[in-house]
Amino acid sequence: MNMVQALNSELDLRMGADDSIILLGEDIGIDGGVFRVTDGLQAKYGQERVMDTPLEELGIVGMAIGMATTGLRPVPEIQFQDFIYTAFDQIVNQMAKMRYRTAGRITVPMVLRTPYGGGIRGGLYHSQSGETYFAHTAGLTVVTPSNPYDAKGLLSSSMDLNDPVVFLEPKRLYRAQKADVPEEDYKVPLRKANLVRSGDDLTIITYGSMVPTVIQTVEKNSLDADVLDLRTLVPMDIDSIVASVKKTGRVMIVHEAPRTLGMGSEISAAISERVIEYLYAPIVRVTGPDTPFPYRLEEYYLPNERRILAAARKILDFR
Amino acid sequence: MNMVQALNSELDLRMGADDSIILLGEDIGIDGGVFRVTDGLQAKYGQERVMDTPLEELGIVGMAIGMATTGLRPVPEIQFQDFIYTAFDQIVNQMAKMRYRTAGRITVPMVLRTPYGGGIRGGLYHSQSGETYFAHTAGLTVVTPSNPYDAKGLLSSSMDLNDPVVFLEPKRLYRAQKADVPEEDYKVPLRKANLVRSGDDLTIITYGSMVPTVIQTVEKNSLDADVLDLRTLVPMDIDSIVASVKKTGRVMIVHEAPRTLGMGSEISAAISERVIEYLYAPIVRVTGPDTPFPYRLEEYYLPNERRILAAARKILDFR
Amino acid sequence: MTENVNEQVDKEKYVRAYGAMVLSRTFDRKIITAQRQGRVGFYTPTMGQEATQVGASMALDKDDLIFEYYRDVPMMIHRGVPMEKLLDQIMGNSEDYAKGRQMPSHFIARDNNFMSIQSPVASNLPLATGAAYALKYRKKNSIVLTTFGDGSTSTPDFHAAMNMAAVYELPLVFLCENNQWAISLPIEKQTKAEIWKKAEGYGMEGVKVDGNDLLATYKATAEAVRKARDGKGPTLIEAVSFRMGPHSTSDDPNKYRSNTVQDGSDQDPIILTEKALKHMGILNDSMIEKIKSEAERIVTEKFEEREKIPPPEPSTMFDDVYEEMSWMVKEERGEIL
Amino acid sequence: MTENVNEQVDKEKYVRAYGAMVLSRTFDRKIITAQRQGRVGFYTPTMGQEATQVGASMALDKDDLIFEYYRDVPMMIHRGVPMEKLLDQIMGNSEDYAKGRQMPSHFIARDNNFMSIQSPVASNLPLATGAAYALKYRKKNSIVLTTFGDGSTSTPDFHAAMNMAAVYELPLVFLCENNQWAISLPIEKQTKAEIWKKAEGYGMEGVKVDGNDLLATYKATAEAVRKARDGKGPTLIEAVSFRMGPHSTSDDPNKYRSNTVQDGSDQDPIILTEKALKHMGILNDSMIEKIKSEAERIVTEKFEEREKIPPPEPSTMFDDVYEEMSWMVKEERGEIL
Ligand SMILES: Cc1ncc(C[n+]2csc(CCOP(=O)(O)OP(=O)(O)O)c2C)c(N)n1
Ligand SMILES: Cc1ncc(C[n+]2csc(CCOP(=O)(O)OP(=O)(O)O)c2C)c(N)n1
Ligand SMILES: [Mg+2]
Ligand SMILES: [Mg+2]
Repeated sequence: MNMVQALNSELDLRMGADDSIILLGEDIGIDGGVFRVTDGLQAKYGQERVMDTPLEELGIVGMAIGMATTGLRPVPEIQFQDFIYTAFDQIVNQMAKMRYRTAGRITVPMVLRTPYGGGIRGGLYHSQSGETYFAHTAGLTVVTPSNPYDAKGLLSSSMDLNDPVVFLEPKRLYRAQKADVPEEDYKVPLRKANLVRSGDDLTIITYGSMVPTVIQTVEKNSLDADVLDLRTLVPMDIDSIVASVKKTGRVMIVHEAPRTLGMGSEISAAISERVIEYLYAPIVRVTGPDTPFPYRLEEYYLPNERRILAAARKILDFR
Repeated sequence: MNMVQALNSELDLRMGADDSIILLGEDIGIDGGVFRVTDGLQAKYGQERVMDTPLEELGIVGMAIGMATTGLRPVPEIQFQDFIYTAFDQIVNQMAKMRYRTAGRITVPMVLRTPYGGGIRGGLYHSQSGETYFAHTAGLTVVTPSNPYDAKGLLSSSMDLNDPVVFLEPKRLYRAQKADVPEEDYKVPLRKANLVRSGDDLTIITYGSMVPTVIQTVEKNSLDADVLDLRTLVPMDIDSIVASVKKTGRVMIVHEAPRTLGMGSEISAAISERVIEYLYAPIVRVTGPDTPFPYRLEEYYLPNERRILAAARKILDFR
Repeated sequence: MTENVNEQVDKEKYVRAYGAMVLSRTFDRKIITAQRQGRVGFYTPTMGQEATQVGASMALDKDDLIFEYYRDVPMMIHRGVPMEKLLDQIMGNSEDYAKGRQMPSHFIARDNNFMSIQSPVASNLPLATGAAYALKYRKKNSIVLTTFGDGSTSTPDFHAAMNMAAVYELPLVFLCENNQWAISLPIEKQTKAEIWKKAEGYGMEGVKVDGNDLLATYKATAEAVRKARDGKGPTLIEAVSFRMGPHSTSDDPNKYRSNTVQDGSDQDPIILTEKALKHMGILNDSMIEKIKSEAERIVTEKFEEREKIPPPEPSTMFDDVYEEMSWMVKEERGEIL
Repeated sequence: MTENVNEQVDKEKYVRAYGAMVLSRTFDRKIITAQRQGRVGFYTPTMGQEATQVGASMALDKDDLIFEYYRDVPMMIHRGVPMEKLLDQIMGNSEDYAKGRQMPSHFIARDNNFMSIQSPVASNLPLATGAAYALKYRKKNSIVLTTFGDGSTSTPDFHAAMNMAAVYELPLVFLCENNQWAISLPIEKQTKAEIWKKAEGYGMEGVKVDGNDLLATYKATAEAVRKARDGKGPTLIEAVSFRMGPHSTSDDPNKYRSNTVQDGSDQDPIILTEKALKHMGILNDSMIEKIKSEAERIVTEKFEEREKIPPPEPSTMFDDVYEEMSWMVKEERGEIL
């Protein structure tokens, strides 16, 4: 299955087993979603459970929160992450804070799915990687898969959680790879990073759409690197990060979001707070630049082999 | 003048000199603003220039952007920063990106003022420090003063800028100090940190409401520390930071916003990317915790002398 | 509307309603005084909206859900939320349902189906649509009521919720408590249309009612509730009253308004209700006296009782961010405590 | 409305209007074909909305400002935006006004007072209110037109802008191009009310017009524009047409709809306009032929010409984030180039 199929398969499985699951979003029903993640589900489960909503992200998210507070387990979709911001008040002030402000009397079990990132020639408004906006918000769990297997297993774990999850789907990878994905339900645990590849010289921390780019670069150039795929961005798996850094003493962080206050800043800060004495070299971030996302020049925006290698050289050659 | 008076004085001066300046917001006119920053201005400049708007932050910010694209220089107010998020799409996708998406053909000179931070017993929704949400957004300049003099001078520079500024006012300091503030217009430069105090053992980087707390702690305990008040959070003054870190080799960052992806993470990452070899100790962040902001227990939320000292000891005693 | 609501309900129901109004007013006065004395941090008085809220509350069943706003004390009292819990919230003490985390006036009473309050106005409305959807989906007989002010009709959330409710024909009653002010902004500057007329733009029925008239509000709400329960979709009710007090204890209305309604004057909903119920032979002066002095006694007693309760333990501040505490919060707790 | 618009304008005006419609349709066909051939990345065809847009455009003056949306090619052509610049935008080449930064269909033509396009639908509307406020404040004689689709009426931005415009009585015309679909969602599921009726809930005038009728749209817009210019406030116009093509080149409408209007059929606004103008004695067959073949020639020629223009220099990607480049961007530029 590719990632779209893996996600679709998980939604299908869970909806079949649990009638408290409701999908809602723009064009997710009869059209099956603009990326086809919900394809066929309305035909199977009906319009009541796979809702083609009006064009209001604020309403979609707010309505889902209301459902979640009253016993349902909604899985809303925002068509592109770039369009989530009219719902941002609902996300920050309602979804993230309901458990806290009611001392657990009301909870919001929901998975807010949305495709993010560049690489599909989407320009400023169909390419954003806004994970920071969610990751900075206490109360949210932020998850992003990097391959079809993880996508299905992480979605499954997210749907089990009794807290709100922002589930970021790297749209560039939707159809990029096929993998063996079990038909049945299985879990990939939250709050656990995946050590994708093991090495001694260097730790590369990444997630989502950048994972394949990093792996290819590492393999092609025979870098002897630990590659950590975070999977859950918040709360991130600090133990795995620290263990790897203690081993290698050299760290690179790769993501597509703009650098300033991108995930890389938190990872870097958390590392130097804990284990700076293990570091042989600066922690280097390879990221998108602090500009909006350009259309025609997007290949310059996205981190690539050349930039990862340049950073690796800088780190490995240090002192 | 206290900070409220300093801000009021600058708005008054500039409005008197330039009829393209329009203020708009909730309760800013006849009521003078819930914190009185715009007191008396509607009586002086009329309802057309000091607009009491309907209750819609999205409309306030969107309208201001539209004004700015057509020759005015609006200064909208959001009553509490906590309520800015319904306007977040306008901020991220319009205000921040207009210059870029039009290649400079349309620009957005505006200053979006809003009080932020805790310390006034406001609980979850009247105490937030959301600077990360703005600082992560390319195209925005994020400014925050820590005293009446800077407040006036930074507001003046912000109103001169041909780009959108998010001007965050630490509400706890509104009336906390009186200072000698010139009646006339003057500038405190943007993108420049202020070395508030000079020392050799330690660099403490902070801004906004935490500056007085840091200074008091440093003075009371005779810490031999550089204290840097960032003033502009983005683009921050990396040169001053690096210069100080090279001198002291020991860094603490203090802010009230939650730790994960707070400004401290970017400052820490930027330092360890550049001058890790100068560091004798881990970079330590003293911040608000990753929880919503509690009402009754807010004094536990805010960084205080005890926590700053504990961090200083940890840094100074390292190895 | 053919049935005569007046005849449906017995006297006791009205006496209880009036009692809740008086208790709420007494509570208001007490808290405002306590705030001036520094014994309470903040409060948004309800004075002037008692008839609206209690009238609406009378139309609800026990299982109906309410997505309320910060000015709904009369409704909470009428629905049986213990006065203790209101006070615990205002004081933010260790027995507060929400562990003292929220500012005063941000009540929650899940047991009475009050779904908790946020500060950003009207952002409860979209949640109400979701809850109403859930009730409809589960084929429950309950409905949802959501309340908000006149100023709140300008928000994005109002628009989003109204449209969703209409499109999905939800069992939902929107009760706009038009007290004619949003802090310092009078309703004429908030919008150029009458609020009840906004319903039509969503294909929804809109109703305007005198929110100072307990019986009229009850009747109008009962009708909307019946419609919702019968699967006939949502209604917007505009209940017009007047905010007699300041916006909150932080606010000085003298800065912006000259017209007011005095506590106890003959435009005061409590006085108006007294008159109406006396006219109907339901209340008399001695009952009124008794209800009022009983209210005084309860509020004073309870206030002093709850004031003695200590604040929450500092460690509680770190709970309930997630079901399972994150390592960051654990670490931060360690640094702070 | 007493004046007869038909008589006010001369034949040439209509011929030019029809010419813009044909040129736009020809452009649409060309770009769709080019997209299939991989010569263009993406496009949102305008087919079906030509009469609406050109009719509205006819009512505007040169100095009026337009906060447009992504489907407004006919209006841009009618207002004289050079075809070269439309193509440069679609190709994102180095001569694009916006340096190839935006996806195709996100035009800007500041010289013709088109104020640029964002993707989040309807978020141009609040900006339009601000611009209209500026014009009013400066006592200009110009007005603002803002355009958007039927789906866009559900957004927060629509609500915010409509309310602001009404409250401040702005010189602003809201033109809702109701093409009956928002991607796959038909208008009946978008809202339970007619769009023009939404105006009343803001205290604004709402008007419904047949958006396939060039003259009717012109007339309705002219009336709204006159009102705005005379300081009589905003109007919402609902112009009903039909989205003949797919939502965009990425979309397959066969998945969700069976009813369509065929290019060239007698429900097609171009055919309808031809009929009307022939009937009025303004057009004849040979003129039509000439206009069409001329359009073909221009579009083909220009397309080939602009296709040869190279992409922007990579370094341009780092400009225009701020007036003065930040050190972060400088540093990142250094790493990337
Ligand atoms: C989104 C948002 N903006 C601003 C505020 C600040 N504020 C609190 S109440 C209020 C006025 C609300 O007026 P209305 O809706 O009429 O309710 P009322 O207080 O009159 O009962 C304002 C502006 C807020 N709480 N939320
Ligand atoms: C806020 C937002 N949500 C979703 C989208 C994705 N999207 C692009 S166009 C569109 C439909 C718009 O429909 P309508 O307003 O009727 O305009 P039309 O395309 O029919 O001309 C959607 C959902 C978007 N661009 N912006
Ligand atoms: Mg009100
Ligand atoms: Mg449409």
